[in-house]
Amino acid sequence: MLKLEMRPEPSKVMSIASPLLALAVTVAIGTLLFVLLGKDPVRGLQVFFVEPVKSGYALSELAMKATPLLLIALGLAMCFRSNVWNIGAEGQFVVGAIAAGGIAMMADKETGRWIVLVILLAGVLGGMCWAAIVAALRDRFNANEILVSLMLVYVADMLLGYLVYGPWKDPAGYNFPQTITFADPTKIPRLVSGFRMNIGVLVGLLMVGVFWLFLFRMYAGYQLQVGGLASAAARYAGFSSRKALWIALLGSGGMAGLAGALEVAGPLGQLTPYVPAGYGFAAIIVAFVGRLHPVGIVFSAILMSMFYIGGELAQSRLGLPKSLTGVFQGLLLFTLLACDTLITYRVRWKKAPPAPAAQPAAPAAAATPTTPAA
Amino acid sequence: MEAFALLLAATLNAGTVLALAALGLLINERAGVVNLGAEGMMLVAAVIGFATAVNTGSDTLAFVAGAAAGGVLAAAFGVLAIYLNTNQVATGLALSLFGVGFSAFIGQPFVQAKLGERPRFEIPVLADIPFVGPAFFKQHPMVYLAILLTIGLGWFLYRSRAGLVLRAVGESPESAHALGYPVRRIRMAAVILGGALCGVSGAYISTVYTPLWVEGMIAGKGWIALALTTFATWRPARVLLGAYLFGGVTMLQFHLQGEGVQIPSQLLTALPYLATIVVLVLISRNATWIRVNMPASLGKPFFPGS
Amino acid sequence: ALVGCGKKEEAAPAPVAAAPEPASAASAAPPKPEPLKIAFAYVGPVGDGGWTFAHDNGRKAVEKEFGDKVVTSFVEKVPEAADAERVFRDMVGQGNKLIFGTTFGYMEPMLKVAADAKDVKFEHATGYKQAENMRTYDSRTYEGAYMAGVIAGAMTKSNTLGVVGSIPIPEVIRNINSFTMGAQSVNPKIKTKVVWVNEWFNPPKETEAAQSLLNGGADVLFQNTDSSAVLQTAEKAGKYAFGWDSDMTAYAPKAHLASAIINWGPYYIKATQDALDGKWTGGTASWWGVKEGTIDIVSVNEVVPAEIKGKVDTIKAGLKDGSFSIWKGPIVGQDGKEVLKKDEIADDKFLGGIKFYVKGVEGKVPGGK
Amino acid sequence: MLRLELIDISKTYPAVKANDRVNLRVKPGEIHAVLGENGAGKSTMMKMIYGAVRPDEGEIRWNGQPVAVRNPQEARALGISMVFQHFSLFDTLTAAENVWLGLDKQHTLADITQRITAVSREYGLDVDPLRPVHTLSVGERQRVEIVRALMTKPKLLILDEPTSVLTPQAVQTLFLTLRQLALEGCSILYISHKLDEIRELCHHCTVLRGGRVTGEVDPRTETNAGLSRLMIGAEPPPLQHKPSQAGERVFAVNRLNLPKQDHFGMTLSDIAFEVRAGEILGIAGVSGNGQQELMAALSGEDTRAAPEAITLFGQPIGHHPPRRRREAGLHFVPEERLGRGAVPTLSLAANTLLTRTEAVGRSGWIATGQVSELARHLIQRFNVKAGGPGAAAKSLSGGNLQKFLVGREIDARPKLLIVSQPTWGVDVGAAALIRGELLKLRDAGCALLVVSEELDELFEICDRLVVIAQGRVSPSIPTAEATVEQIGIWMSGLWDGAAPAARTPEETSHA
Ligand SMILES: Nc1ncnc2c1ncn2[C@@H]1O[C@H](COP(=O)(O)OP(=O)(O)OP(=O)(O)O)[C@@H](O)[C@H]1O
Ligand SMILES: Nc1ncnc2c1ncn2[C@@H]1O[C@H](COP(=O)(O)OP(=O)(O)OP(=O)(O)O)[C@@H](O)[C@H]1O
Ligand SMILES: [Mg+2]
Ligand SMILES: [Mg+2]
Repeated sequence: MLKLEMRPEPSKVMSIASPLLALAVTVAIGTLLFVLLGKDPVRGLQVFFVEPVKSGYALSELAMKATPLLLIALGLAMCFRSNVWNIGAEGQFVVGAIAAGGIAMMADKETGRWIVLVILLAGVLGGMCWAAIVAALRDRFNANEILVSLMLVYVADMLLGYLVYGPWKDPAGYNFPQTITFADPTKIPRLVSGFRMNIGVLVGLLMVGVFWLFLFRMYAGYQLQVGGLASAAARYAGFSSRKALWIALLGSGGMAGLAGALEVAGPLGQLTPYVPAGYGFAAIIVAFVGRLHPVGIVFSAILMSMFYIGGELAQSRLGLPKSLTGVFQGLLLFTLLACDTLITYRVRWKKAPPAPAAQPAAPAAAATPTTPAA
Repeated sequence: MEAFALLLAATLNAGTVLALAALGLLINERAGVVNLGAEGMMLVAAVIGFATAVNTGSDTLAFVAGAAAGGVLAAAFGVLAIYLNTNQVATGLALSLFGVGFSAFIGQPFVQAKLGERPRFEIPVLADIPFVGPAFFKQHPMVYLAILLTIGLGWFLYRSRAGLVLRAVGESPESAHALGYPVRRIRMAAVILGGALCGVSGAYISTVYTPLWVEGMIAGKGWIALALTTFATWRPARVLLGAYLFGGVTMLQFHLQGEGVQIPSQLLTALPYLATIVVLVLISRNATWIRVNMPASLGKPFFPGS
Repeated sequence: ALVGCGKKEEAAPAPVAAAPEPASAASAAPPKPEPLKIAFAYVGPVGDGGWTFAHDNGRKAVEKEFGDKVVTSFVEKVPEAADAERVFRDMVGQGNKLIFGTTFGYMEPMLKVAADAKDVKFEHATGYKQAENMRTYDSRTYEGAYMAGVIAGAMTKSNTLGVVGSIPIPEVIRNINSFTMGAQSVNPKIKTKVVWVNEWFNPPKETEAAQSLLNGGADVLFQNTDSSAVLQTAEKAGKYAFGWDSDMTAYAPKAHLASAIINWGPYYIKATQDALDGKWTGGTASWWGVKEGTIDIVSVNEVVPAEIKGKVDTIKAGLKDGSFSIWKGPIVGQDGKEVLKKDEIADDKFLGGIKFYVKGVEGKVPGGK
Repeated sequence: MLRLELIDISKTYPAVKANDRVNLRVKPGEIHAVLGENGAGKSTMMKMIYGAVRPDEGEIRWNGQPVAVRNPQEARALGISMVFQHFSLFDTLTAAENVWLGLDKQHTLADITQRITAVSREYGLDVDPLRPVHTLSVGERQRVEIVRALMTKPKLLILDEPTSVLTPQAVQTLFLTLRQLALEGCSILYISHKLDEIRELCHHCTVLRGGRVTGEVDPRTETNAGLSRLMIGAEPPPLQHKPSQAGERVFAVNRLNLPKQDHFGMTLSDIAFEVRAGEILGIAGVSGNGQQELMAALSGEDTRAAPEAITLFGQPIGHHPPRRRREAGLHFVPEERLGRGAVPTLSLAANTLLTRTEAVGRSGWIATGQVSELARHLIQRFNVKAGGPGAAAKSLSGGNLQKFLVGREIDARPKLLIVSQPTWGVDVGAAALIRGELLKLRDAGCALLVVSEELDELFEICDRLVVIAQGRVSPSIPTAEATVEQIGIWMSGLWDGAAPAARTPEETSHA
């Protein structure tokens, strides 16, 4: 039977090969699925992997879709690395959007462009506040952050609902649940005219650098990760776990809030009940697929967006249902997780339990590299 | 009075849905495994259960099919999380994502399908007692089964040897392994059982609770069930009570709206979630209580070194 | 160039399938007028059994009516957020010349895309903003609600009706009011309880809301949500309810009193015809109802007394020929103030901005002052 | 006929050949020692006998019959029981439940509870079946393990390093029990690397080195030196131990009282001692008597102590967190290497950053080059066998990692170095090196505080000794004046002036 065996050291080769292998397996399953559904598999794959990148416009859309995922996932990666399980980024996204929207509503045509900065800042603060509730309850009462952050997603949705149906409703909007459309100066500047892609993309890439530096070059980032990897070591070194908790949650909440602000002041231009679009949850997967590494997350955010956009295209091009996107994303994540096992373990063919008499030892075992012994 | 009895009855029914799934999740969490895929498993089970009920006309078969579907998905999760040592949180989320998509995908033909006439249940004689009857004795058998299941699970965990082994595996897989218990196989069995119960709950929702199939119809109940286990500090009776409480708050908010209470409906809708947070905080304040009841290896992979 | 005619030997596209591949279609077929490409963006899954399902039936009606003169495709579950704009642009990019956006939330994105794609015709459901190449359409769902109310008023024993409300927008509030007014027209003692679930579509929640209305004494339910959950809850409890958007008799043969349905087909066929004929003009708003055949009440249960059925038929006929108006004064608001004076007939602007409950509806409009 | 015979058994782990064609012959009623340094393969061999690990090749014979022991249940069915080196108990379960889990099905819990009482009376092993394990002391926990093993009426009992958690007196009690068992015909496999114990107790001894059998002797006729030669191939080089020149008072603990943080802990009461420059103070004691709590309070991992209870150069530091204490010159090496002293998955270079922040700039920027340089320097200076600064901490063997960690702190030029279990689980060569380094540091004028459960080690390197028992600390005694017997008695909490409240520790109650 097949047995897993711990590698003496994680394999460098596999850590690069594993995502490729996972993608290959997903593509293989996808091809099979297309064939079963009676669709041309080449065309199917093209819709998912070529069309989303085939033109400047397509690329701009891809970047647009990937930006919130990237931003949120960066924050979550830091959070998960410090062993804090914030799975309520969606709620922080929404509250960030609410805060940003609140500021944007105050602007009028005359307002200066500086308002954009205030809006983004408000988004960050909004997300942080929502995450701070989680941090405070965890810190003070030891309440499980997974559940609290998750429950707060629903509460954030309701808060948004309350505002857009109530006090913030556009008076000229026929009682529809939406705020006024924000004045022009609040619009997030676009990068290329005609394309929706805005400076959020640059902010995202900048944050990749910031997070990379923070995690791998800053002492605070190091402390955070030590806390996540070995809490006893962090205590021994004197790294505060409370500080780590707060940094992780505020950081990831702030990033989710920033994404929310970019979304409402960017493509949306107003608050509606439909601000929550599931980015907060999808970003969890993006973070893991990117192996909690800022650079990896860039790729996984793009890949995830390709699935989303491909899912839309597959409907209009091939008549495939939207649900296929979820199936694909789930499969990709499954295979990726499975393939990642190969980084720290190797698969070995082992005979069933030995009979009473002697069995020759697996010859390969003797040839394996040994770690330096004392 | 009558209205109150009915509110109670509705509460029990709403709580049962959650209790079934949460009791299942409690089993696998007692063995040390967190499966965040509950929502996905319930959805797939809901559509499979519904399809079975449509095609066979039997609710019982629907529950069985739902359980099987939940079990199969849980097994897939188990292979990854238990045998391949993948991160349990990520794997569970992947399962949810997959389940949402997959159920919608295979469920397309059943969207407009309808079930045969829904039977009504009442326990003769008892159902006619004023107040008590409508409140407690006109329920689907599953409501009583959930209570029995809770009692049974309590007995199993705290009185039987197998239950002790299960708790031991969740407490210290290393020790259990050293004593010769097949840790991973036990965890696998617990995960599959947990998935099966989530499946029963999913099938119950699509065949009895809201007898229809539409995409995404579980609508977050899986997540609530997950919250309930922590909420109940992994004790079966508390899971049931927590489920009733949650069901009660849910029904109450509609009840209050119906009575024209002047509170924004969004606040009322958020009430169950806020209640969860409050109770969670109250429970978690007592760290010892959590430590004694929480499976110590919860969420941590175990890989036998031999 | 938009006009296509003549019969071809090829079969019409399969009903649910989307557009055949543009490339292969172009190369395989002999030169002929290109079919009109029509795209639909749906907010829900086609399988919701409610709103989106009804729109998709409209799309199928178009396919049936025009055969291979048209090619339709759709994208479902398009979020009412940033994604919508991309979907519309892609629809334009794919060569669609007539695009339907079937939910309110697509208003702003459609406006934006319409401004950049002047040669494409945009149709937006339930919105209030138009452009030269974008117009709006809606259905007078309140007419169906009113007729359902008439039946409900006659069938209730407790004089308490229950409504499961989705999202408190004017349309839904108008429906609740109309339903209540219909009921009061046969039974002045009627009270209506309302429970909001704050979602269009959440079957378990709808079930729970319905259950709590029943518990609270309502014996006939009505809903403005998208699933059949409310109806089925009534069936289980041995009470009555209505189908909404599409005919839901099959879900609950006993409880089902009637279905207030929307039939988007006629409007979609007309819009397509307009486009094919080159008569399509933007900037207008259509609000169709019983008169135009988009609203109807169907499958009235046998338990409904013949007298009431007759009354419903009279109302329907009145709506059809314009001799009957539902929103005709005197109409008194919840607070007892008259909102429409005697014999005053509400205009569409009035109807479009309803934010109050009429007398007899209990509770408060969410978000209202 | 032999009770147990292993013939040419081999077991290979990915990185090492843990057992290489070993042979073992155990007679009925024999107490058979298995001796070997760390990592020699003793535990692996025992686990194979107990079915917890499967041999790659070779044959096991039980009462002359070849058997395949595929899992511990089968082993127990044969009559083999084992007490693990690392306890296999479940904290939240009661003693009875723990015992029950180690037995096979047929009994009821009530049954077990009764039998525990009977067995514990028979062998003088006091166990309260209804207490949850987390409320038990380490000694009590071991008794639960032993009772669990005895309940199966074993024909072969395997004990893996049972005495590391016992006082010398408790060891004697255990020996009585074992001898009684042997007389009843039970064979005992006894693993230890404590030579005196083996010579005292065992009838026969198999010595392992590097996974191979290097000798079989009768320990009663051997000297420690002879056994040591068999075990490591040589005698360890003797340490250079110059007499100390104690200087100023560096560190003082006075009236340190700390309530325990949970059931699992120990309350510290009224602890007082001081350490001077240029001397090593040793803290002896059986594990679980408050060492962990004391170390946490001294290192700053636990800052609940009153500020003046702990002073460094006269400054109260009881409230200071670890980093402030390090800045003041207090460095600490914990006993757990992996997970506390080092982050297993991080590189050696990254692990230097836990306590060494020279490479961290004011802005919090890490100069990675400097970090690697430090790691390279430590590897070289302390002769650490490792793949380089980039090697993950967990890839190092225990002894090498310990050298690295002790080196990391020594290299920081501490004014006070606190070391917990400096050579725990470290092979003899590395142990000698570490002890030598500690002495060098002392000679350079540093104050050292060493906590160890190995009396031999303390006697070897310390200038003065105190004993910790039941969360209290004895007065200090110069090592030269101390005897093992006296320290042993003190380890039970019985020293002159020990607070009257100090109840008789359970470890000795059945003596
Ligand atoms: N079926 C078996 N055959 C042989 N040995 C077994 C068997 N089951 C368990 N064992 C032994 O018992 C020990 C403890 O079981 P362990 O926990 O490893 O089982 P597991 O690996 O969880 O089971 P699985 O076979 O499902 O992977 C194992 O190390 C193995 O040596
Ligand atoms: N599960 C395992 N996986 C890989 N290597 C192992 C495993 N268990 C033991 N080893 C290695 O096998 C060798 C023998 O280990 P073993 O535990 O048998 O030694 P030991 O003689 O009991 O030592 P100690 O005195 O420290 O208990 C060591 O090098 C050890 O690192
Ligand atoms: Mg060892
Ligand atoms: Mg050992």
